[in-house]
Amino acid sequence: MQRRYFDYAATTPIDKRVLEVMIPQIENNFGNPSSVYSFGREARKSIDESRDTVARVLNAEPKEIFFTSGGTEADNWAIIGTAFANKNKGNHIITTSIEHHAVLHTCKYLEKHGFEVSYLPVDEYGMVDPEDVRNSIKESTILITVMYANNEIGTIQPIKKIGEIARENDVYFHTDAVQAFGSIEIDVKDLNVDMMSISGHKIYGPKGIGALYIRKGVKIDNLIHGGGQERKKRAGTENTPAIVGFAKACELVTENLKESAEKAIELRDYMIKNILENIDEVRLNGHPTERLPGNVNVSIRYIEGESILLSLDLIGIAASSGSACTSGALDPSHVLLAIGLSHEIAHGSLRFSIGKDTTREEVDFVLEKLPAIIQRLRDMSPLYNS
Amino acid sequence: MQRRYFDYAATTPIDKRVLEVMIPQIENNFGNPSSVYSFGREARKSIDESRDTVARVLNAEPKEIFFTSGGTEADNWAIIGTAFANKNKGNHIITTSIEHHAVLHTCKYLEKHGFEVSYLPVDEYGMVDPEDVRNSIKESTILITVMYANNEIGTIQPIKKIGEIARENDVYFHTDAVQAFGSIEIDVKDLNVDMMSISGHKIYGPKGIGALYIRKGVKIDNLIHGGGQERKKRAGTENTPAIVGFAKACELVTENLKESAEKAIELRDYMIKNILENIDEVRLNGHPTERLPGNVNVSIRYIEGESILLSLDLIGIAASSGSACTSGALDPSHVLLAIGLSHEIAHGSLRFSIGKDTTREEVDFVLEKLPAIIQRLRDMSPLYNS
Amino acid sequence: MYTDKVIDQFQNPRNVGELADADGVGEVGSPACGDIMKMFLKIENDVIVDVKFKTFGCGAAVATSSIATEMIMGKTLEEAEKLTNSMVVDELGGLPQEKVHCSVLAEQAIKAAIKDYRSKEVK
Amino acid sequence: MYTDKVIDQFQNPRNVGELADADGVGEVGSPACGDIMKMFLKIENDVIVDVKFKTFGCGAAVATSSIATEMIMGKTLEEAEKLTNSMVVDELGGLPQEKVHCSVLAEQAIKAAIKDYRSKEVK
Ligand SMILES: Cc1ncc(COP(=O)(O)O)c(C=O)c1O
Ligand SMILES: Cc1ncc(COP(=O)(O)O)c(C=O)c1O
Repeated sequence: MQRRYFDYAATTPIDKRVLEVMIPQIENNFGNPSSVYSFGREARKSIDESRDTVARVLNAEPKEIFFTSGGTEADNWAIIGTAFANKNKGNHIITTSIEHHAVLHTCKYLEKHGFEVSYLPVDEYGMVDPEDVRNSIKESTILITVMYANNEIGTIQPIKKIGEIARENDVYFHTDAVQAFGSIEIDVKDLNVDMMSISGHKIYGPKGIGALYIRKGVKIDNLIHGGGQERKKRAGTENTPAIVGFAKACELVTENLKESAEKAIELRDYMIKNILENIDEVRLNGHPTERLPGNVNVSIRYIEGESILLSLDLIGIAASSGSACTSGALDPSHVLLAIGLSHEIAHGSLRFSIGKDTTREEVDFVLEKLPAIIQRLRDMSPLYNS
Repeated sequence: MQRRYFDYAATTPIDKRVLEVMIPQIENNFGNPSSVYSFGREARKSIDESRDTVARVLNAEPKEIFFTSGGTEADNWAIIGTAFANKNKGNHIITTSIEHHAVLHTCKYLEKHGFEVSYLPVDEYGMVDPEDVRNSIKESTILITVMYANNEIGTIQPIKKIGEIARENDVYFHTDAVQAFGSIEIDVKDLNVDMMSISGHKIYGPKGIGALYIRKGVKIDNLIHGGGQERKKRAGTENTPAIVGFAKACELVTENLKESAEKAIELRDYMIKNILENIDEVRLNGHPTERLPGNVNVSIRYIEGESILLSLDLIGIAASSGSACTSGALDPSHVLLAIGLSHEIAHGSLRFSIGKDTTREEVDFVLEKLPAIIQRLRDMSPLYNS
Repeated sequence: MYTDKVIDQFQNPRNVGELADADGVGEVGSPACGDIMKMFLKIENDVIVDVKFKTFGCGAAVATSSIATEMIMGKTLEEAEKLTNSMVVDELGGLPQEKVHCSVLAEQAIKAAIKDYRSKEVK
Repeated sequence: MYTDKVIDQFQNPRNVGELADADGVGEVGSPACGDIMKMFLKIENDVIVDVKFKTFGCGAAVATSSIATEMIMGKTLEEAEKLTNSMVVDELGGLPQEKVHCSVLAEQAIKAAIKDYRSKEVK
C-alpha cells in the first residue's frame, strides 16, 4: 500500500543530504571532541563548524548556541535553568495555556518548587494578546515563555511584540520555536528573544538533537551537570554525527524557506477550503492567516478523532488528532479546549501537516477519501442525526 | 599516517553491525512512536524490542529500562530525581571522591539546594571501603551513589557488597556503570542496585543515547518534563535509530564479553608490565587486579601529561591523560589526587585504554615509541636530573 | 497496536444501528470523555433476540461494542449479564493497555440496557 | 588545535637546556599547577647573548618557552622586558584560548631572569 504522510509536525523524514553528511561522521569521526589528539580535534572542528552554521541561520553568535538532546530538553533547560538561577529576583513566570507539554509540564514542576505561574488565555484563534502579557508582569516576574507557533493549530504568536514588552520590563523571554523554525524566517536579534528552543527531527534532521539559543549575558543554571562540554553549560559526550546532521538540516531548510513555505501555504489553503466546502459541520481551528504554512487543523462534529485516524491509516494516510483517545488520557487536547471548543468537538479534531515532500496528488487523495470515512463514522455515532 | 587508538574509555568507534541496523531506521522508520498510524506503530515496535533487549542483557524487566540522551543524563536523573522525590525522608547523599563529573557536579548542584553530601575517600588503589559506606549512613540518608568502575584508573568497586548495605538500611542505591557495562558482566538483580546508568558510545554503539535502569518501585521525579514518552518518565520524541543501535550494541558486547575481556586483560597486563620494567620512575595507578580489562593508567614522573599526549598524537597514537592542562584547568584529575598522588605526579599521568579492535602490534608500537618520548620530555624538564 | 480482529470489527462492525422498538436501551460514557456507547436490545422470553449499537469513540470503542453485540446475541439475560470486559478483550485478541477502559464501557452499556429493560418490565 | 608553528616549536624546541654560567635565572610556575618554566640568560653589555630554557608543562608551555628564547636572543634587556605574552602568542600564530595562560609564564620567566640579573648586578 502506498503510504501518504501528513504528520510533518510530529516528525519529519530525514533529508538524504543530511544523512550523507552524518554517515562519515558516524563511521570515521568518532573521536571524543574533548581529547587533544587528532581523532578528538577533528570532532571538535566538526562541532565548531556546526555551531557556526546554526548561529548563522538564526542570526546569533556561535557562543550563544548550545546543543541539547532535543526540543524538550531545550525547553526544560530554558525554564528550569532561568527560574532557579534568578529566584533571588522573584518567583513568577508567565506562559500561555497552549504551550507544548515540554513547557507546560515543566512549569507545573516548578509550581511544586515554589514558583508561581500565570497561564495566559488565548482568543478563539489561539492568539495570545501581548497586552495580557504586559498586564501580567509584576515585580516578581523573572521569565516569560511563549511558543512561537503552536504545534496543534499552527497559530503564530506575536513574538516580536512580546519580546519588546519583556525587554522594556527587564524580564527574560524564552520562545519554543520547535514548530516555527524551518517554516518561517527567524532572526533572534530582531525578535528580542533571550532564549529559543529548536529541534532537529522537525526540520528533516536527525532525532535526539536540538539546541537552545541563550543570548549572551542571560543568567541560567545548568540542567545536566557533569563534564565541561558546551562551554561548561551542557555536560555529556557530544553527539557529533547528530550535531553535524542538525547543522546541515538547519542550512537546508533555511535555504529553501521561501519556496517551501509558499508551496505549503498553497496546498494548505486548498485543503482547508475543500474540507470546509465538502463536509458539513466542520470548523477550522487556529488562525486563518497567521498560521504555520503546513498546518491544517479541523474539528469534525459527532465523531472521535482516533477512529478517523485509524480509518485513514487503513488506507495509508498518516495524520494526527487532538483527541485524548490517541494517548489514552481522558481529556482532549488542552490547546483545543483553550480556544474554546467543547470537549465533544475537541475530541473530533484532526491535524494534517504538510511538509516539503507533500504533493498535490497526496492532498487530492485525502480530499477524495475523507468524506466517506467521516460519513461512515457519523452513521455509527449516537450523537449524529442525519 | 596510520592511527592507533588507545582511548576506548573516552569513546568507541561504532560497530559496523550497529550502524547497519541504524541506517534503515533513519531512512525508513522515522515515524513518531507516539502516533497511532503505521509509521508510528513500527517505530513503537522497534523501541519495544530494543527495550526488551537492553532489559535482557542486564537481567532487568523491560519496564525498568528508560532511554536517555546518554550516561550523563542518566546519572543526573538518578541523583536529582531521587533526591527531590525523597526529600521528605531526608537530605543526605553518600558518594565517593572519585566519581565521574556527571555524578560529582550533580551532587555539588544538590548541595546548593539544601542537600548534604558525603564524599567517601578511597584507598591508594582507588577502592571504596563498604564499611565506610555503612558507617556514613544516617537517619537522613536517602541515596548512595557509587560508580561501578572508574573511568580513569579502572578500579572496580565492590558494588554488590555496597548494594547489600544499602538494602539492609533501606537506602536507594545508584551505580554509574557507564565504564563497567560492556567490559564486565552485570546482573542488576544480583547486584542489589536500584538504579544504574549506562551509555551507548562506550560500547561501540551510537552517541547521544544511554539508559537508566530504575528498579520497579523506586520513587523518582522526572528530570526532563513534557510529553508522555518512556511511560511518562522521560519526555521528548524518541530517538528511534539510536535506541535500536544502542540495543544492538548492548547485545553484541554482551555476546562477546568473556573473550573480549580475556583478550583485553592479556594486552593490558603485557602493556603495564612492559612500561613498568622499561621506564623508570613510573607508577601504576588503580588496582592491580580489580581493574577494567582495558585500562592502563600510569604516572610518569617529571613530565606533564599533555606534552606526552601531544608527542604520541604526532606519531598517530591517541591516548588520554589526567592532567589538567588537557582541559585548561589548573588542578589535575580529582581521581588521581584522591588516591593520594601529589599534584606534580598526577600531572604526569597517562591512560591507555584497550578496546575490542586493539592489536598486539598496536601495543608493541606504543611500547617501542614511549621510552624515547618520555626521555626527550624529561631532558627538557627542570624537575628531572638524569 | 490493534490486532487484526480489532481492525476487522472496526472496519466491518456487526449490528450497527438503532432498534426503534427496543425493549431495553443503555447509554454510557459522555462526549466529554470521548466515548459514548448506546446499546439497543430486543428481548423475548429473557433471551436477546436482536441487538444494535451506536458508538462515538476510538477504534477500540467501536470494535469492543461490535464484538460485544456478537457475544450476547441469542444469549439469555443472565448469560449476557455475566459478560465482563476481560472476556471482550480476550475475544478481540487483546487491546493496548491504554484502551482497556473502552472494553469496560461495552460491558457497562449492556448492563445498562438490561437494567433498563428490567425497570420497564417491573412497571 | 595547535598551529603548525606551535607543533614545530614543540617538536624541535630551540635553546633547550641550562647555562651553567648564567647571569640571570628565572623560574616561574609550580608543579602543582602543571607548569614550570626556567630561563637562563647570559648577558653582556645589557644584551642577551645566550639563552636556554627548561620547561615542565604542556605542548603550549614548551612551544612558548622555545619561541620566547628566540625572540629575545640578541636583544637588549630593555627590549626583552617589553616582550608580552600576546607577542609570543602572535608569533606562534595563535594559541587555543585555554592555553593562553602558558604564554604568560614565558613572559614572566624572562622578566624574572632579568630581575635576577639586575639584583645581582646591584650587589
Ligand atoms: C512546540 C513543540 N515544542 C517542543 C517539542 C518537543 O521537541 P522534541 O520532540 O525534539 O523533544 C515539540 C515536538 O514534539 C513541539 O512541537
Ligand atoms: C564513569 C562515567 N560516567 C558517566 C559518563 C558520561 O557518559 P556520557 O558521555 O554518555 O554522557 C562517562 C563518560 O564520559 C563515564 O566514563
